[in-house]
Parts: sequence; C-alpha cells; structure tokens
Amino acid sequence: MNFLATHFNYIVVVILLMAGLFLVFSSGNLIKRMIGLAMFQTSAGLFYISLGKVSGGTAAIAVERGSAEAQALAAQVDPAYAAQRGFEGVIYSNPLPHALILTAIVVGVATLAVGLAIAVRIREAFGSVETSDIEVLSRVEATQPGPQA
Amino acid sequence: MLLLAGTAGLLVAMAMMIARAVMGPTHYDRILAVNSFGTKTVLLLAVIGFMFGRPAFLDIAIVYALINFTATIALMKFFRYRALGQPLGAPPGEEGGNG
Amino acid sequence: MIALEVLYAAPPVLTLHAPILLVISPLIAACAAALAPSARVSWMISVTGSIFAAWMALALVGEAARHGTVTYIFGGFAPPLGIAFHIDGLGAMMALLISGAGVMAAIYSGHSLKVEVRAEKHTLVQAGFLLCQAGLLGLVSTGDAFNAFVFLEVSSIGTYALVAIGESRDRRALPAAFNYLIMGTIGATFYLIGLGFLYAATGTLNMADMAGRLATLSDSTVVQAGFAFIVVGLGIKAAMFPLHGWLPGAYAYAPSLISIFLAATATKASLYLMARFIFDVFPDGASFEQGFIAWVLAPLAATAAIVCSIQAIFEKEVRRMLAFSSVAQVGFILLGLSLATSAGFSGAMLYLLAHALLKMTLFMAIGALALSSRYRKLDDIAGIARDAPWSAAALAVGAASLAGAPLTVGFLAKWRLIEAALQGGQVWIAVVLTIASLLTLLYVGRIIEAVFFRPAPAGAPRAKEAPFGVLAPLFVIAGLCIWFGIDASLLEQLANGAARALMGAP
Amino acid sequence: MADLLASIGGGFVLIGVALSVLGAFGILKFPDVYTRIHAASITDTAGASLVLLGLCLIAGISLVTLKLVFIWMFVMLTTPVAANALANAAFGSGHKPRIGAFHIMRSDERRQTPRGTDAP
Amino acid sequence: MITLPASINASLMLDIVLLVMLLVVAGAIVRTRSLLAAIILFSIYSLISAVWLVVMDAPDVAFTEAVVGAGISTIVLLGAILLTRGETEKPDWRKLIAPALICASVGGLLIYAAMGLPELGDPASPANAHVGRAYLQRTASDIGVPNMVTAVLASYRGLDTLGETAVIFAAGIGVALMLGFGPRSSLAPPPAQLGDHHVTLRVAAKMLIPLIALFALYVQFHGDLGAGGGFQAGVIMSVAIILHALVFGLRETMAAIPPRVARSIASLGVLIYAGVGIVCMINGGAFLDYDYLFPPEIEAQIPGWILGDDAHAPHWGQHAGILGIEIGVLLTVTATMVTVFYGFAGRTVDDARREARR
Repeated sequence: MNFLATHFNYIVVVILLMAGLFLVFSSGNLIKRMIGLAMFQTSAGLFYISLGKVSGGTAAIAVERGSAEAQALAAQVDPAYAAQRGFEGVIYSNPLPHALILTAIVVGVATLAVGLAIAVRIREAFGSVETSDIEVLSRVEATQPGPQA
Repeated sequence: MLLLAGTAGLLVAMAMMIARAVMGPTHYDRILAVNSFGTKTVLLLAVIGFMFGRPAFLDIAIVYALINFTATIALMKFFRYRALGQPLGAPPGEEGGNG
Repeated sequence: MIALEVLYAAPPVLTLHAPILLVISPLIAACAAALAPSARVSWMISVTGSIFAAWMALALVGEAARHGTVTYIFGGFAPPLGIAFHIDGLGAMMALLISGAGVMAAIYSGHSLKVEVRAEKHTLVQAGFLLCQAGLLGLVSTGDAFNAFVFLEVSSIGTYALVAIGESRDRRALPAAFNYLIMGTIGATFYLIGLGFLYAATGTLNMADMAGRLATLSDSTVVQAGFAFIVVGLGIKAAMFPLHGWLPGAYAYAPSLISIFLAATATKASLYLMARFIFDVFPDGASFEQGFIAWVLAPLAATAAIVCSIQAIFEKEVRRMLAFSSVAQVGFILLGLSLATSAGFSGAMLYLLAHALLKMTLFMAIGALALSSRYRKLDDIAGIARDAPWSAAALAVGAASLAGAPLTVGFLAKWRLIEAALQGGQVWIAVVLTIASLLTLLYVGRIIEAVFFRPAPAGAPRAKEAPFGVLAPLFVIAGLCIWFGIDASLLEQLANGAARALMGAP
Repeated sequence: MADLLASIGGGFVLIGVALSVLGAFGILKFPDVYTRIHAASITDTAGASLVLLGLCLIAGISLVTLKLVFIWMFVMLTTPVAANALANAAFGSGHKPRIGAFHIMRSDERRQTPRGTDAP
Repeated sequence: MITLPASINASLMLDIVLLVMLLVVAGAIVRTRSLLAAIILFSIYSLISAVWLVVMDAPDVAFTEAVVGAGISTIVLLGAILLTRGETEKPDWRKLIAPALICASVGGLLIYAAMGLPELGDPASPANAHVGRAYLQRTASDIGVPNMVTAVLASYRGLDTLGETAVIFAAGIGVALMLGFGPRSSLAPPPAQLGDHHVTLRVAAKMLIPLIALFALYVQFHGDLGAGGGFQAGVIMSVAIILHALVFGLRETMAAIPPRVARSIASLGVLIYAGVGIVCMINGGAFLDYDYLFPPEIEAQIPGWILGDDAHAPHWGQHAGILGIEIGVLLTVTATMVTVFYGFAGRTVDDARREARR
C-alpha cells in the first residue's frame, strides 16, 4: 500500500502510456491511431515531470532572495522537513526535466502534424482511412503489372 | 483554506464536465462541455497560482482563455460549414471577407 | 598514407569547429534550399552543403585517428551541465559514411528528382533531405543521450514526408510512410522512456557521465528497464528483426534520392546508437547485458539473416527485395557485434561500411533503370541490360558485391565476419552467416538473371540509358565497391578505429 | 486590513465556485443542448467574474491584478460569444429544443425569413 | 492566513485528483468510436495535464501543453477529420487481444521497474540531486536569468533547442510537401442562411486578434523572467493568425501572409538561431557560447544599467543570446504552425478528388 502512495504518479503514467499504445495498435482508423500516438508521447512527458518534482518545491523561476514573495514561499515549507533535508529558504523543483519535455512536446506536435497530413493524403489516394481497406487496396495494387512509361 | 475549498469545488465542476463530455449525447454537448471545462480550468489555474503563492502563473490562464475561444470557433465551423478555410458570412452591406 | 593526410587537412579554424560545422552546414543548407528561388539552385545548395559536411567529416576522421576522441563543448558549459559532442573513431567513421552518402545522393538527385517529383516541390525536398542528413550527423556526433533523441527526430520527421512523396509514382508510398511514422515514433518514445529510467537512476544525460554512474548500478530494476526500452526503441528504428515491419515499404516506395540515402545510413545510425549504449554506456560485465547479447540479440540477428533472406528470395518487387535484404544484412552486422570481441566489432564495422556502399550502388542502379520505365516488379526489368548497359553493369557490380563475390568489398566483409566468428569460438554464428550468404546468392541470382539473361517482355517499350548526372555518382560508388574489394586498407583503418573506440581502448 | 480584504476575497471566490458547480450541475442534468448552454454560459460568466474579483481582492494592486482583469475581459468576451456560436450551430444543423413552445420552421420557410431577424 | 501551511498536501491532493481525471478521460478516448468525441476528449486530456503540470511546478511545460494541446493539436485534428470523414469501424474483438496482451505486458514491466524508482518528490533522488541541483545553484551566476527552465533550454542545452527548431521546420516542410501544393478550391463563403452573419464573432475576433498577438509578444520577451518563451509565443502568435483565417476566411489570410512567405520565414528563424551560434564562434567561443556573443571591447562599453543593475553586466551576452535565439524560435514556430494550418484548411475533399484524378 505504501508503494501505491509514493509511486502513484508512476503507476498512472504507465497506464496512460499503455492506453495510448493500445490505441495505436488496436485502432484501424489512422486518425485515431495518431490520437493514440499523441497520448503516448504526452504521457511520456508526464513521467519525466514526475521525476523532477521536489516535495515542498515551487516552480524553478527564481524569486528574489529576501523579497516578500520569497518569504511567503519559504513559510509554506514544513520547517521540520526543511531542516531534515538541509534546505534553506525557497525550494525549487528540478528544471532539467521541464526543459527536456518542452522539447519532447514540440517533437510530438511535429509528428502529429506530419502524420495527419499523410493520413489526409491516404484518404485522397485510397478513399479511406481504415487500415483494413488500405491493405486490401494495396494488395490489389501489388498484383497489377507495373505501369510502363 | 477558502482557496482550497474553491479548488475542490472547481475540481468537482470539472469532473461533471468530463462526465458530460464523455456521455454526449450530441457533439454540441461535448463542445459545450469542453468550452465550459476550459473556463473552469482558467479559474482553477488562477486559484492554484494564488494557493501556491506563485500568482505569476496567471499567464497560462490568460493564454488558455484566448485559445479556448479559437478552438471553439474552429469546432463551430466544423459543424456549420464542414471546412475551416471559408470566411464567416458578413452581414449584408459589409463586403470584407467575402473575397 | 600521405595521401590520407592531405585528405584530412583542413584549416585549423575549421578543424577546431569541425564537429559543429559537420552538423550545421547541412542544417543551414536546408534553410537556404527552402529559400532557394528554383529547383536548380536548391540542388546546388544541397550538393555544396553535403560536400562541406563530408569535408568536415574527413577532417574529423583525421583528428580522431590522431587524438582518439574529439570533444566539442557547446555554450561553454562542460558536460554534464552542457551538451558536448564526443567523436571517436566510430563516430567519425559514421559521420564520413553519412556525409559521403549524402554527397552521392545529392548529386544523383539532380536528375532523378526531375523525373520523380513535381518541380515545385524540389526546393522543399532538398531541404528535407538536408535536414535528415543534419539529424543523422548530429546523432552520431553527440555525447548526450537526450540530444541524440532530438537529432533522431530531426532526421525522422522530415523523412516521413519524403517517403510519402513517392506517392506520385506509387500510392502505396503513403501507407508505408504512415506506418514508418507510427513505428518510428513509438521507437523514439520508447527510447525517451528508457532514457527517463536511466535519468532517474543516474541524474545525468551525458553518456560518459552516465556510464561512470551506471558502473555500480547494474542490479537495479530501473536500469534494466531503461536498457530494455532503449534497446527496443532503437531496435525499431534500426529495423532489428521482429521490429522491421516498416522498412520494406519505406525503402521501396520512396523517391530514389531518399531510398538511396536511407538504405545507406538511416538504420545504421540507429544501430550505431544502440551499439554505443550496449557497449559504452551500460557496464560491460553486467549479467543482464550479457544475457541479452547471448539469448536475444544473437538469436534474433541470426533469424533475421536467414528469414529475411528467404523473404527476399520470394519477393517479386525489386526494391522490396533489396529492402528485405537490408533487414537481413542488419542481422549480419548485429551478429558481428554480438561476438563482443575486437575482431567481431571490426568485422561488423567493415560489414556496415561495405553494406552501405553496395546497397547504395544497388538502389542507385535500380533508380537509374527506373528513370525511363516506371516498373515495379522483377519481370518488368527483364532484359533491360540490352537497353541500359551501363546502369545494368553497375547493378551487376552491386549485386555481385552483395552476394559476396571475390574481388568485391562484400566478399572481404563477409570473410572478416566469418573469420571473427570462428576466432571467437562461435561456430554456429559462422554457420548462420554462411547459410545466409548462400541464400543471398539466390535472390541476387534472380536479379542478375532477369536483367541480363531474360528477353525483354514482348511489346514493352525500350528503356533509355540514364543520363551522365545519374551515372557519374553511380559509377563512383560502384567503383569504390571494387576498389575496396582489392585494397581495403582505408576501410579497414576506419573499421579498426571504430572497433577500438567501441572496445574502450584509446 | 489586508487580511480582511483577503477574507472577503476568499468569500467571493467561494461564491463564484459555488455558482460554477451549480452551472456544472445544470449542464449535467438539463434535458437538451440549449438548456445546457443556458446553464453553462450564465454561470460561467458570473462565476468567473466573482472568482476573479475575489482573487483581485486577495492580490491587492499589482501587475497580477492587471492580469486578472485581462482574464476577466477575455472570459467575458469569449464565453458568451462561444455560447452564441454554439447555439447558432446547433440550431442551424436542425437540433430542436426539447422544451418550450418552439415551433421550428422548416428549412424552406427559414429561407424566406428576412436576414438579420431573430429566430422566433 | 490564506496561504496554506500544509500546501504540500494540497498539491498531493490535486495531483491525485487530476491523475484520476486523466485516467477517466484516457479510458473514454480509447472507448469512443466517434472521432470528433475523441478529439474533444483529447483536448480535455491536455487541459488536465496542463493543470497537473502547474501542480508539478512545471509552468513552462504547462504553458506549452495548453497552447499545443488545446490550440494547435485540436485545430489540426479537426482539419484532418474534415478531410478524411468518417467514424471508426467497430473493431473485431479478436483483433484486440494481441495489442491488449502486448500493452499489458509492457505496462506490467514498466510498473515493476517503477517500483525501483525513488518516491515522488524525493529531493535526494539522483534525478534531482546531480545535474538538476547544479542548474539550480549555478543559473544565477552563469546565466543570470530568473527562469531556470529558460536558462537550461536556451543556454545550457541550447543545442537541443536548435534541434527542436529544426524538428518544427522539418514538420513544416513535411506538411507543405503533403498538402501545400495542388489546386485550391475557391473557398467561397457559405450560402447565406438565417442567423448566419456572425456579427458577434467578427467583432469579437477583431478585438481579440491584436490582443492575442500582443500577448504573444509579452510571452516572448517575458520568457526569461517568467513562464514562457519563443515556442509558446510562436504558437500563440500563430493562433492569432489562425483565428483570423477562421473568421475572415483563408483567402484573406493568405493574401496577407502567402504560403511561400510563411515557409521562408520558417527557414529564416532557423537561420537566425544558427547565426547566433556562429557569431559566438567567430568571436572566439564555442558554438552557442553566448559569453562570446560580443567581442570584449564592445561588451565593456555596454553599461550595466540597461539590464536593471550593474550586477547583470557580465551576463549581457547571455541575455542577448537568449533573446536572439528565442526570436529565431518564434519566427520558425509561428510560420510553421501557419503553414500547417494552411495545409489542412486550404484543402477540401473536392481538391483531393481532382488531385487524385490528375
């Protein structure tokens, strides 16, 4: 049970990842598969962000030392916890995963755009975005003699 | 404590919106749900910013309020005209946009 | 060797910045090509950018041979804080391979694109091609695992669309590209997840730093999961045997500029990264890694070498046949790597280079034959040697090389691999290699037979010989296939340098 | 003083949230899309206004207040417009309201109606 | 008294509730057969993750997720289903077994491995202790910008961001190659119907578009102080342009920003980014080493007060460098998103038929 409490984020992220992957593998519709893929990629980002969270921390945007805001933020932290961990003043979460996932999200939207563009062309060329139809039509194509110039 | 209660209330409202979006039954219900969900998200982001002592996060709420509008227009055009590229009709006498 | 020293020479200022110039010269050329006013200009930009990158790669090969590892730190922040390029013998070899293939494909595209793609799209095609090149070059240079992911995606995203524009000749290019996109993205995301686990265990993204920290962590389930996901992710990208489903379509229907370049480089770059992780980043003695090599990697590679060769034999479409052959050949390379000995590495690297050369020859020759007749199947090119003797001759060189005929680079590479397997005491690997080579002979024989010994189908229009702009790069590469078959000292030098780098020797 | 303002602000936030929850309840329970739009748009604007007003009181006068005012402006601008567009789209595509004494004109009648007049 | 003493627990509560919501929505996406419902639910999915990201102290990522997930992704997906039509077929349950088994086993492996991860929020975990902490400690002295995510993104790992810009550029090229050529339909205004004049929308859009663009600039130049940056600003800017196209018609927008110009701007952005790096190289530093952005004799001339106080003087190069590359990112992202929208919105099913016949 303790594991469930401390690793809840990771378990949920894994389930979300698998939901996305399942959609990619199981769906016959190209658009639906792209949605699954986007979900899969987004969820991988959630995993990184979970890694970078620091208890009692705040976003890694520095507040001026000694300002009222800094004091208010430092006051939110449980003093016993801060003393035990050797923290002083404002605690920040880890900025590195955030920077990485920003990049990954951008990659995700790029993939989505290109994938959907290809799906649209598939619809135009084959008249369908269902994998089963496309497979049938491709097989027909493979048996035809090649066009000569 | 008040803000925490506010957060909880907003979460409840968001959960109801999710239920509506999942249940449908028509697409208009879903769009309504997502639009209203968006407004509640904006509020939640604002309240969370205050609760955590970082009101600077309001930028995200602003941007979402703006983008929510665009997405809703896109959805609306989707239903009404089945195309995104056409201009929305101008009232009689105004020629702009009819190109 | 004096000749080599001359080749490696570059002004000191360029040598100093060679690692980054290698990557950004195609990148900048890509932007310039997209801005270019005409197809012709974009082609010239593409060739210039590729040649410059190849020059930098040569300079790096020289530097790596002299100093072991070339390190280039970005932004003035030493790793692990910042990103650094670490280019050793292996990286330099890969960079030379990629940029060399880029130059040849770029020159070749001057004519082939005109036939295959509508003129208004040429500037963008060249831009996408250059971006792909920049991504692959970055991938083999970088010493940062996340940066490698970014470069992997730079090279992939453009490629998906470039494969898809093969639709103008065969609409099956579209589903093939879509499939490639789905599998490629899943592979990349698996890599990302695996990297997340490694980051959770080590707190760093720099490969060298990570390797140092992993040395004491090999028991951790987190590290093992990271290993599994990275290997599967890169295995998809490298078309490792059960994960290769996307490859035949992607290679077969793409415009020839792309299929030439991809066949020579794309899977190999992912293979490179996988080898880096297996042999450099993860601790060498770890039991999970050795178990993986002995019980997963080697058997799968052997299955690939045999099964995909058989698939190639029964394939009717020429390019698909060559694509299946590529999967089988990836199996060969992986078998060499799985020996985990110095001779095995060097044999695998030699094979990798040889395969890149001969596959380029084959795809270029097939592309040249296809310029005048839009065929798909083997039957369509029957007797084409009569109409297009030069292209057919080059095709024969590539095919002979693939089959491992003596005096070609393919023979030497296969010989080295088998030798290494016997040395390493893995007789079964040598047996598998031999059987797969015999199978290769069968499908290569089918191509040769159709092109040279079968009469053209009655009533078929006569094909035309490809123009000089296409034949020139084709013959350069075909010539290299033979030259290195006779005197492979240059290739061996590269491969040995790469193997040394993988073994961890300075 | 600041504490008092903050408490009042918190109260406003709570009232606003309560309105939002009510609206959400309406969206969940009302019978058709028009009544749901009705529930949503009114409570959303009113609830949002109250919450943002409350937050303004908590924040005092600063850049943050300005941002809150901006959010309020955007919400006031977008929510009703979006609701209007949505109802328009639903009506145009032939969804009939389920309650009330509406007589939906058939499409041929609709064309004869002069432009710019409101729907009956 | 308003701020919570136990805000750690508040964030944990929010974390759990939001994750459960994500699970519910993900399940609904998997189950639904209507594509449109899936798209709407997906936009809710990214909204929830945006809120969750704020709770997880990642406002920059939340910002990106909000603009991408709720804005661009939704619009692009809508454009795609307009051009493809159709709902998904009812899947044969036998075909679901293999994917379910694969996913279950991979998921099981992942959960098993995740048991070995340090617990959530552990400040001493390797991920947070090694490089991550070094950034927290050194950003102020190395870079001198308050937003450490921007510091990591633009300076420490500037090469990643160059790659990211190249990825976006590549996506623009890809979509343009797929959808950007070929005939375009006349895109005439729809037949006039009752209540179809949309005065409200046109007026609201006229007010909003400049505001959105202005806000994009704010996000752009505020990026090293608060959440935001070139990418987010670029997407917001493109949303302004897309809104224009949605309300006033694609043809009007294309007249203002022709597709070719959009593509050129995209490559210009990458060039600006790479150019900043090269300038650093020419002045004797490494690629993207902003400390060398200005030759020392020029840097000595720059008074510290420009950046507020003298303490910032040594970071002049860093500030200028980050500003420069962010402008490059802004241009590329805006132009690419507009190109993508042009690609999807500029096509109709009729065009497709014509192209297929040709």
